[in-house]
Amino acid sequence: MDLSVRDLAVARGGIPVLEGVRFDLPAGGALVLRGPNGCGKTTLLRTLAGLQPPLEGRISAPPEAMAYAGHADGLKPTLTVAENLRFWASVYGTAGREAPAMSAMNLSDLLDRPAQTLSAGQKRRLGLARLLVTGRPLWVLDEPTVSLDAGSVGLFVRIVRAHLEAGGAALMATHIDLGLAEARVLDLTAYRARPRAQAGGFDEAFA
Amino acid sequence: MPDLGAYWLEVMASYVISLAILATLVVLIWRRSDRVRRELSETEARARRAERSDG
Amino acid sequence: MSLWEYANPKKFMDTTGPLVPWIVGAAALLMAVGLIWGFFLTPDDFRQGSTVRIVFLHVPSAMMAINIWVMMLVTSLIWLIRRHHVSALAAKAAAPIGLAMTVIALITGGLWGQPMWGTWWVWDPRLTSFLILCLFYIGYIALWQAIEDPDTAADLTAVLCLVGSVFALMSRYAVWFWSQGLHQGASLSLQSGERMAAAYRWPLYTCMVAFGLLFVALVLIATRTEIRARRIKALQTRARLREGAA
Amino acid sequence: MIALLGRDLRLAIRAGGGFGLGLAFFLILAVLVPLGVGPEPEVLGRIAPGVLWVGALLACLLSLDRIFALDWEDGSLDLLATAPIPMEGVVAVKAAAHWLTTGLPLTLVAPVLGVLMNLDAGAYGWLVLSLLLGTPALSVIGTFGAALTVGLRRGGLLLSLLVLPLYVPTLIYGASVVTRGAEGLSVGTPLALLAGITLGAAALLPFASAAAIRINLR
Repeated sequence: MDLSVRDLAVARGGIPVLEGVRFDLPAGGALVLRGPNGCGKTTLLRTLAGLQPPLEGRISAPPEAMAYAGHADGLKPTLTVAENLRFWASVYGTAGREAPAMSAMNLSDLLDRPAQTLSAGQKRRLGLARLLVTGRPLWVLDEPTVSLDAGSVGLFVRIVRAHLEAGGAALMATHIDLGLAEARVLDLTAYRARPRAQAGGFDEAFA
Repeated sequence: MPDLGAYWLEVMASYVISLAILATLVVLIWRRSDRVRRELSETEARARRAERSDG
Repeated sequence: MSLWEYANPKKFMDTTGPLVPWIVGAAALLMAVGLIWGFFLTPDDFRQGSTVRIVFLHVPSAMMAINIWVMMLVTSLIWLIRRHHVSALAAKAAAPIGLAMTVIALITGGLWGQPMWGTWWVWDPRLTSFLILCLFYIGYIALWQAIEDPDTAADLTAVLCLVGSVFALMSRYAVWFWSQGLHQGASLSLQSGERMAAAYRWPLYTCMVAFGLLFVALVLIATRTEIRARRIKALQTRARLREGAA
Repeated sequence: MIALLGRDLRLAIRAGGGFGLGLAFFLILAVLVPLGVGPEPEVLGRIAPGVLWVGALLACLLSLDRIFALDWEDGSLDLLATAPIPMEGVVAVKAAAHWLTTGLPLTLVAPVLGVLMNLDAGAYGWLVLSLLLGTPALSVIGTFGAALTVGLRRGGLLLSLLVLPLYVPTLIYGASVVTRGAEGLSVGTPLALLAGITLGAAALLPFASAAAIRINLR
């Protein structure tokens, strides 16, 4: 179970943003994507998650292995914490994993609270609990620790470490230093896409 | 002018209105074509200048 | 050099560049000849009197209204399958012309039937299906305007065109059912063009070809404008990227 | 997918807005038309099938833009796209949820409003049958329109502009089933065509809607 990417190019709004991206993420490994805002971290993660077709290059990962978590947590405000998790458990066919996930992200006391009454940090923890519920080995996370306080970040790092030891893998785009020693770092500025044609001719992309 | 008989209004109206619609269509397309052509030459000139300055 | 070579924007611009003036000239000439021939030189029809002259506007525009939608359907399919920007932009350029043709067909159809029906508008199946086609065109153009990203817009409008064509076909037969079903309305068959006397047939054919050529000329100019507009957008974006990077 | 249906229905019930909007509009229409047209029973009776069908159609139209808007804003549409269920399934379930929360209640309420509109006695059965057969098509086509315009700022107006022409065949056949039923004429053809459109739309449109959603998620 490992993810390998060979000279991948991705575009945002038709304009190439990254090209030639290559890395491998073996089981038990973690990779943190670094780079200035707007360099294409989110675009790359969305392409890996399959939400967006790549311009060129190859992504090889075992089927049904990825769990994607974007900026928004995807929680239904009028549903309670338990109902949200039970829904995602039934979607991923992993019934019964809600309880361990809730206790792992210590949300057990918020069981029947509707999601709209949760604080940003609690919502984020519920979003990460959803990841546990999916039971997918490969986590693709976009800014997972945003709006988390220091204690929760520590909790998140412990969860990721446990996930890695259990043979999972994690690909994260984040700005802060997670203190995850075994995580390798990949700086995306090295793969910034050079503007293709000069001002004269124009190819299929008009530029 | 041919004798259009009782329904001259209908015949004239249909010709005048149809030709008016066609004329506005042609004018709109033609004017937009000119405007965009001018804008493109300006943008290309600016791009070439920018490329020369940092070339 | 397969046909798809022309889909490359640069090659398309180079090949159509010299052609446009000729096509525009031919279209203008034929339009003039056809309409003048039809309007001035044809005798009155014994049944319809002088209103028969309206046929030289109604039948060609009605035909073009349908043919343009079919052309948009084909270009949308080409865009979805071959991802050639030119065909998507050609569909976008053709839509307003199709709308204009539909409006002309509606107005001339109403005016032509006026002597028979005594009113300006009757829910005649043919006219009603053109009214529905008009709504399809407006929806298509509105969708193009509503989306910023050109590629997404091209994809979504192509899907709309495919689905819309199926429903337009169904609406046509629904309208025929709807008019026969309730009352035996004066469904004036506006197709009488085919059985026209020889005196009318040739000017009519001329007008048909003239309208066709006019469409080709206008859609070429409009598509070239769309390509240039896309090029401006792309150059401006790259300039912004360069300032960002510098 | 059943979980998604269950979730959407629970959301609709909890939000409460979903049910009321369509029904309220339908009731208002059935009250306003006689006030506008005048109280003569035979006039109302003749236009009742058309007014009831147009009312049901517009009531469906009202709640279309909320089908994907909520999931788009809170990010769950992205998560659903990366979930193991196919997007075609998600779209079909969304259409079913919309029908259950809007189409079905309208169909059940229609006879009551038929009384208001002095509908001919023989037509009530046909009214309910035609709405039962026709409203699913309205939901499936509406879901396609919602998929096209998800994420657009003022998508609501554009949505109705795109969807109305697509509703024409269903409206014509649906209304003519009721009108012919009232006059005792044979309703075989319009009924069959109405059912045909609904089945065809339910079978094919989810693929187009899923494609539109994938394009919009890019």
